[in-house]
Order: sequence, then C-alpha cells, then structure tokens
Amino acid sequence: MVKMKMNPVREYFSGVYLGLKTAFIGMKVTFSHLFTPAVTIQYPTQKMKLPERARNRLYVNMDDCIGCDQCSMACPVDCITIETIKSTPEDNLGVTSTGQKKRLHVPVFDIDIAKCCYCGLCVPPCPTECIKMTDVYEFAEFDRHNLIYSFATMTPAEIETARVKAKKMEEEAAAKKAAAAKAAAEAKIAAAAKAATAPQVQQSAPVQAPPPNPASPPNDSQQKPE
Amino acid sequence: MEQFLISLLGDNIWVHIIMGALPLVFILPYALVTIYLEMKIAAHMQDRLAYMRTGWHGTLQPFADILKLLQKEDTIPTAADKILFILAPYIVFTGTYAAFAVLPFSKAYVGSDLNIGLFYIVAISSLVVVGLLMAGWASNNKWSLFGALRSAAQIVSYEIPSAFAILAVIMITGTMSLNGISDFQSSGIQNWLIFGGPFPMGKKLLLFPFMLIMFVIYYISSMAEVNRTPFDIPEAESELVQGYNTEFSGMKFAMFYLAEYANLFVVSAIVTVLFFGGWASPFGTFMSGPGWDAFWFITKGMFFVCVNIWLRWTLPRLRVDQLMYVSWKVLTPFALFCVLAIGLIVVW
Amino acid sequence: MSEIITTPPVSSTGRTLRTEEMILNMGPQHPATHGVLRLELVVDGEIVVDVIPHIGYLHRCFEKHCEHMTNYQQVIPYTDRMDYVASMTNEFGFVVAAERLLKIQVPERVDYIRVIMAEFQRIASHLIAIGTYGIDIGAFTPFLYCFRDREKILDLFEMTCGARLLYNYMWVGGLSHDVPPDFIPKAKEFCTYFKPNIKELNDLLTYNEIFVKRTANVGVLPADVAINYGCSGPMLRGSGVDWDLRRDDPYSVYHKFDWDVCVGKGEMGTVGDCWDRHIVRAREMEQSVRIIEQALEQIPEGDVHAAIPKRIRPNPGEVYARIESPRGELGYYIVSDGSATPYRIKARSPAFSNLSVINEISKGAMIADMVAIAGSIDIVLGEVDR
Amino acid sequence: MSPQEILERLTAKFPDSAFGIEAKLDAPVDPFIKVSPQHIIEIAQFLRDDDELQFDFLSSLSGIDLKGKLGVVYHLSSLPKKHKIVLRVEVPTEAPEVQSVESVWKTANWHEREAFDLFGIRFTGHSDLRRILLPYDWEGYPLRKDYQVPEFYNGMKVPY
Repeated sequence: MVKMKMNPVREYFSGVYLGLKTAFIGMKVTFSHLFTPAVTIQYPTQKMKLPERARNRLYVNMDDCIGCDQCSMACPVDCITIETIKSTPEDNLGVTSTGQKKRLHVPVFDIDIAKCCYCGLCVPPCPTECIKMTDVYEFAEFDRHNLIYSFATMTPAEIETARVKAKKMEEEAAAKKAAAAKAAAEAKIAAAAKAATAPQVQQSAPVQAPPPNPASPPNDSQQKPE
Repeated sequence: MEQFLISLLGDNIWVHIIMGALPLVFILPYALVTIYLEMKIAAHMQDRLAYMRTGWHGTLQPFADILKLLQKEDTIPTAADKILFILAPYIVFTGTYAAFAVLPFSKAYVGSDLNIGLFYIVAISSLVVVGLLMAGWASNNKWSLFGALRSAAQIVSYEIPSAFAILAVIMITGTMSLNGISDFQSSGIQNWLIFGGPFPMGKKLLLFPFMLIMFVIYYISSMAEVNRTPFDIPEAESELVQGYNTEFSGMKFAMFYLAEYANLFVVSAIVTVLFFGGWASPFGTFMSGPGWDAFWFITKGMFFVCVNIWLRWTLPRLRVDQLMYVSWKVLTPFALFCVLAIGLIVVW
Repeated sequence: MSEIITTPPVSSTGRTLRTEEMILNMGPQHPATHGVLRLELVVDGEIVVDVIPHIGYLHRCFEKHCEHMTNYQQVIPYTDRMDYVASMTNEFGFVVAAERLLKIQVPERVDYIRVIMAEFQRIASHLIAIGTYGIDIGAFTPFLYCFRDREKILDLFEMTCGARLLYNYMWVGGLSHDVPPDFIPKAKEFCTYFKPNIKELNDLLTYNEIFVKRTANVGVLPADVAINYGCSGPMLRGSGVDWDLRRDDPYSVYHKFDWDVCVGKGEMGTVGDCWDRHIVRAREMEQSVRIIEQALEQIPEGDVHAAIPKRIRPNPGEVYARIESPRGELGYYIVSDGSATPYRIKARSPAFSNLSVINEISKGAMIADMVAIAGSIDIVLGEVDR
Repeated sequence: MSPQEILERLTAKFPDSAFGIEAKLDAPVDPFIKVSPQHIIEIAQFLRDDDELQFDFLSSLSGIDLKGKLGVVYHLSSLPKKHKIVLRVEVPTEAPEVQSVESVWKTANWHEREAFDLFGIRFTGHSDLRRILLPYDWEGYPLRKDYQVPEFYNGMKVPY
C-alpha cells in the first residue's frame, strides 16, 4: 500500500535501484554457495546410511512361518498370497524360534513386491515375527513376473504328499463327521422321545470338523480332528 | 595472419576458407568448455556436484552429450513446414557465426577487420531473429510460435539500448573497427573505456560513471539478445516448455544449442572490446604480443560468460511485458541520457 | 492442402471463440502444472481470456478403495498417497477423524509427537511449494536449497518410521513407533540450522525485485471471493483472512503453544496477490519452527501404543473432522455402519477447492502469470484428484 | 452457537413442514439437520446471510449412498462466528434431483460436480454439470453401492 502512494518518479528510480540491489544480494548468496561443499553424494558408488527402522523389501523367514495368514489380512493392497495344508499328527513340522508349534504346511507364500506399498502393516500382526522389512532397496527387474517373490520352501513332491495326507485326513474326518451326524440324527430320533438330551448331542457335532481357523491360538489344538 | 597465410599458400581461395573456418576451431572447444563450466558452476552454486562420471570430474561429459545428440533420431513433425524447419537452425547458427568474422582475437588475428565492424555485428546478429521466427512458425506448435514471437520482439527491442551503448563508444574512439577500439584502449588497465579511456584525469573521472552505466546497459541488453535468464522468456521452460526449440531434436537442436553458446561468447567479446580493452593486456606492454593478446581476449570473454552463467542461476525470469518495460522505459532513456552526456564530455 | 474451417472452435464450457482468440492447452504434460493438470486456456495473444481446468488425470479412486478395506487401519497408507508431499498431515487428519468417531483419547505424548511431525511436514511441504514456485518464476537455485533442507526433515522422518515419503506413521489411537532416543536432539539441531536458511531463501527469492514484479498484483484474490470459493490455508490467509484451524477449531495439543497466524498484508502490491500467498508460506515455516521448538521442550514421557485398539469397530454414525494441512482445510467425512469396514469416506482436500478459484483470479492475466498463479495455489494433483 | 440454537433459529424462519427440517441432534458424534432437497437453496441463502448465523464457508459437500436413497451432506462453518453445522438432504435413487447451492457458495461448483460424477446426483440450477474426476465418457456412478465395475472401457479390459 505504501508503494502505491509513492511518487511515480521516485517509484521508477527506486524500482531500478531495487532491481540492481536485489540482484546483487542474490548474486552474493549464490556466490557464497560456490565454495560450500556439495550435499549430494554419488549414489551407486556411495550410499547413504539407512536408519535401523528403514522399511524396504519384505523378507519372510519360512522357518518361523506358521501360515496363520495374519500378514495377508493386514495388507491393504493384497500383495501377499498364502496357501496352507493341514498337517497330520504324525508330521513333525518343528517349532518356530519363539517356541510355537507349527501345524500347517505352507506350500505357497508369494509376495508381489511390485504391488507392495511398503506400509509395514504386515509386520506387527505376525505372531512369530517372521515377516519383516529389510534394508534392501535395489531390486529392479526387467520382467515384472520376477517381482513376485516365492518364499515357500516346499518341493512339489512334498506338497503332493502333504496334500494327499491332508485329503485323507479330511476324508476320515468327514467320515467321522458323517458318523457323528448319523449318530446325532439317530439321537435326534431318540430325542423325539427324550427331548431333554438332544441339544447336547447336537452341540458336539460341529466340533468334529472345525473350519480351518488360521488365526486360532495354539490352545485350541484339542479341536484338531484326530 | 591473413598476410602470413597468403605468403605461405599464395593468394587463393583456400586462404579465405581457412580464415573463415578458424572461428569454428575456436567455437567447438569453447562450447564444450562452456557447457561444462555452466553445469559445474550451476551445480556448485546449488550445493551439488554435477557431472562426475565421464572422465575426471566428468570432463568428458560434453563430448558424450554431443555424441548423444549426433546419434539421436532427427524427427520432423508431420505437420511442420519442412523446408523452414530444416533451414531454421542453420540460419540461426549462420547469424551467430558471421559475427565471429570481425572479432579481434588478437591484434594479428581478425577474420576481417572491417572499418564498420560494430555496425556489421549489430546488423548480422539480427539475422538470428529470422531463424528463430522460422523455427517457431515451422514447428506448427502454439508454444513454439509464442516463443518465436517473444524472441523477435525481445531481440528487436534490446538492439536499441545496446546500439546506444555502442554509439557512445564510437563517439569516444572515433572508429567502428573492433581492432581499432581495442588498440585505442591498449597500454594499461587505466586506459580501458570502462575507466574513462586514455584521457586526462578530469575527463576520465567525468566519463567513468557514464561508462559504467553504459556497461551495465550493454551487458543487460546483451543478455537479452542471447535469450539467457532473466531474459530467457522465449524458451522459458516453465511457461513455454522450450519455446521455439520444443520440436527440434538431434543435430538440429544441437545447432540451436551451439548457436546460443556461440552467441554468448560474441556478446561477451563485444563487452570486452567496448569496455575492457579487447585483446589489450591490463599491464601495458607487459604480457602482450599476438599469443598473449588472444589469451587476454579469451580470458576476458570467458569471464563475462561466467558472470552470465552466475546471473542465470541466480535470478528469476521477467514477464514479457516487464521485459519490454525494462528495455523501453529503463534502458533506452538511461542510454539516451548517457549518450548525450558522453557526447558533451567528449566534445568538451 | 488444409481444409478451410468454417465453424469457429468452441471451448469445453461451450464458449464460442472469437477470431483473435485461440485455445492453448497447458498440460496435462506441462512443466508448470505440478503434475497432470490440464488448463484449457482461451488466449487472445498473450492475454488469458478464460481458463477451464480439467482434472482427474490422477484419480485413483481413494474413496472407492476405502469402502473395500477390511479395517480402518488399512486406509492410512491410502491417505498417505493423496497429498504425497505432506503425508503426515493426511494421516493426522484421518486419525483425528477416526478417533473422534471411536471416541478414543490418545496419550499426551502421542499428541505431541503428532504435532511435531505435522509441523515438520508443513515445513517440508512449504519448502517444496516455495522451491517449485521459484522454478515457475524461472529461478532454479532456490529450489535445490529447499530440497536440501527438506531432505534433512525426511531424514528425521526416516529415522522415526522408516520411510521417507509415505510414512504410515500415525495409527488410529497411537503411532507405529515411538521416536528414537536421538530424535529430539537432532530435531533441535535442525531448528537451529534451518532458521538462517529461511532468511537466505528470502534474500535470494522472496525479496528479489524481479520475483516481486512477477508476483505482486498478480492473481489478486479478494477475501470475500476466497471465502465464497472455499479457499483455505495459505491461500485464504494470503487474502488477509485471519483463519487457521489450528487456532480456530483446535485439535490435538495446538492450544498449548505460542505462535502467530501469518496473514497477507499486501506489502508489495495488493492484499491477496501471489506474493502474499508466497510470503505467508515463508513466514509459516518460521512459526512451525517455533511450535516445534516448544513442543520439543514440553514433550512428556509415556507410551505411544496405549490406546491402539485391536479391532476398530466404531458405532454407527458419522463424523467430519478437519485439520490444517499445509494447503488448507483437510477434512475427512467418515460414515460408519457399525462394521469394521468404513461405509463411506470422503476426503475434503484443500487443493481441490483452492484450485476451483483459478478461473476467477486469472482472467486478464498473461500466460506467464498463469504459471505464477497456478504455482501460488500450491496444488498437489494427488490430492485434487484423489 | 450450538447446533440446538441453530436449529431453533432455522425452524423459526422456516416453520412450514415443506422445508422438511428434521434434526438428528442425538446422532452419534456429529449432529445433522435434514432438510428438503427442494428448498435447500432458500435455507442455504438464509444460513449464509443471517447476521446471527453467517455460515459463509462451505467446508465440504459430499454425496452418500444410503441404500435406496442418495444423500447430499453439507458441512458448513462460519468464519466470523466459529460455529459449524451439518445439513443433509435425501433423495430417491431413481430421481436424484437436488437444488444446486452454487449460487450461494461457489465451492459447491466443483463439489457438486464431484457428487454428480461419483453418485449421479443431479443438481438443478448448476452452471456446468460435467464429470470432473472420471473421464467424460465414463458410464455409471462408481460410488453407488450397487455399482458394477465394467468389463471394458473404450475397448480396454478394465481390471487388466
């Protein structure tokens, strides 16, 4: 506002003066920077030190994975694909480093790292801390299919046997369930006469074959079909 | 030099071709050095490193750049006016190159010591405008056309103050020959026209402020003539993408590029000749002679090129109407006044 | 060769062009549009007669995505990507809204850390705004000085949460990590380092006469127009309206700090011109440093994970919470139907409303002014298009 | 002013049931006032120009699919008075017509275009109701809950 009221002649000369003056101020600033050391580094040969918490490429330690699917559910972009096969009691899959017993075969554990948004949401839910973000950030590929990382360690033969076993076990469980259902039905017929006992029998039926609950804590192992 | 060549080869066409090609021998290494310098100065002003990989501190990078430009596909837009499009870069370069004919690199080497040298430069550098207009029109791109029109308006307007500055020097020295003007200022730094020329003390003191203003005016308008920041509105990359050279690629773009840098040296050389003694050594007869003369001329020229680079990476860009304002309402009146004052002082 | 065109061209809004006018497409690929904005300019020579913005080139269906998330936590990485130069404040807005919906009170330490992060983010965002504005006007060097300082802020962020751009740091009810032990000394160090740099930046750019001439009296936005168009942030304050949500609709712990709201005063030209908007941003950086310094002094000890709910399942209801992002009023309208999935999330992005005023303020300007005006609005297309 | 007082002032001005003023002040978290889509412009005009209310700032205008109905939600705030209120109109999905408030708050111009784009709500009296975020030739209104993702868009397979 002050400028607007200025005498036009004065404004003209002050404009010329200010133009030169501020140009010189600017030149002074840039000149002083001519002799300060550069802040950039030469990237592929020199690298910045990454902090401890750096979130980059995902890594899964399959030895510890219990196939619980928690990371896959936490992922906002659905880049983690996990398939599991139930193990039979005679398979000993070992324990994780945190001492948890593994109960599921994990034939497929794929992370599409091209989809991954490095948000880190999959890390905290993992009960065994087997999925984590590493500090590797240079993994460009020429083919995007190479960016689908397969972490599963099972060989096709192992998968096949596990599948067959699981199927067998399932069939057995189904047979048992059918038998139980039959028994229940019979019981129901019996209950027509004795109505009081029926609900207890019905309750026991679904326990035989619970849906595979991936998030189930270890203490529900009694429910595992025998 | 010409005499020497004539005595060596006889008076035939080859002598003149060699004489004509000599500036080219200068321009190419000069352009490489300046591209390198510009990138390095800019980077260090911005706390960066710039080229570091090709050769020691990236010294070979300009060669790599030239190689890249040579290999690039030379595209011509389908809707372009083909003849004009192909011709434009060469006309721009010709205009710039022709100015080298009269630059006195040393007392012994002047392509052609015209007695109307300055007049010739003012005239021939306007040829660039034709080339730029052709480039802008032929591209068949609205942005290019804007760039070309702005460029034409800009160069034509800034010829006026720069011509006034030249006029003042001509009034003092009484010659238009660039060699003659340099000769006028020889024998020591105190005789340079920026410090009032070889006159008695009183006259020098009177002339000094006006010559300083004239120098600033000429320097500013020379920046405008070569389309450099803060006057780079014809190619203003944030407004017009790249102005008239948006559609050019490969060697055609390289020609524009080369012409820009060559032109940069031309105007810096003229500043040197007009105000800073041209090839004259600052120490009188010490360190003078044909070789030293060329050394001083190129050093002084490069100094102003560097100042230009420095300014470019410091200042923002003017708007097109402000550009006209600066030319017509600031530089021209000041130049007129200074011409009057200098004329009175010289007569007195 | 070419056909003779008998019908005059018509602009997208149905304006029939006069003979001397022509349509000039600025964008979607243009250096000055800061992304993929297309401005359809009707120009008469260098003079702009009409501006028709076309947006949506960067539309990534943020709102549709949100409706398909399995919980509220998963929305946060998506909010990061809206305004990708100020991700922290985007998260901040979302968690403020979600916590208001869930009626969670976060621990005080969380609030302090959030404020520190948001203010650092404001500085970083304004540095980009000022730096790119310099490029728009033709000065390249300030841009790199700005980026140099911004990198230092990003280093602080990376140290804290592991990412430099898209943080996913603020979670509903808390934070993903507490700040590392050496964060506070480093943040203080940055504040002392940064203050002289603002002055240097002003010397080099803000008070440069060419810059002043390019921006003062250009794109003047009067206060009443600004309010009517829903402009907010530096855009509104540049027009002299003293309105800052951090003070006028307080959230988090902003009421505990002593700082000033910067408004444009028309020092170089008219109130509400591009220079005013620029200087408001430059001064806000100083104020943000003030807030950070106080917050670093006062920050209490405590746990940052205390209130993070295991399952976020708000009651049916809706909430609109707004915060002051670097660009203005960032609001989230969240509707919950009682399930874990958000029913509807709408983000009221400040740049969207700020950009809508461009036609109003740029009529009669020159093409070069268009660049100055578009730059002074400080749009981030990721946020405009969502 | 509290939402209750605002509501009282509003009902005092528009007592007629045609205006459809209906308050949901006990709604969880944010209270809102429902009004009739045919009279929103008069109410908006009053809210902006009344000396006591002075709602000069339209924060946000959002469409919402209410399963069977479409809604438009107006978040208003007042810069001088520093109070806020939420208005809502509801229209049937088959004939979603709402009066445009563009003439009251210019902010509504683009926000209404967005609601039109994503929900297909038609704002009568809008000066330039074109799609804004989606391509001009997009079909359907994606934020409606019954929206089916098209298989092809201009010959391109959509979920590629």
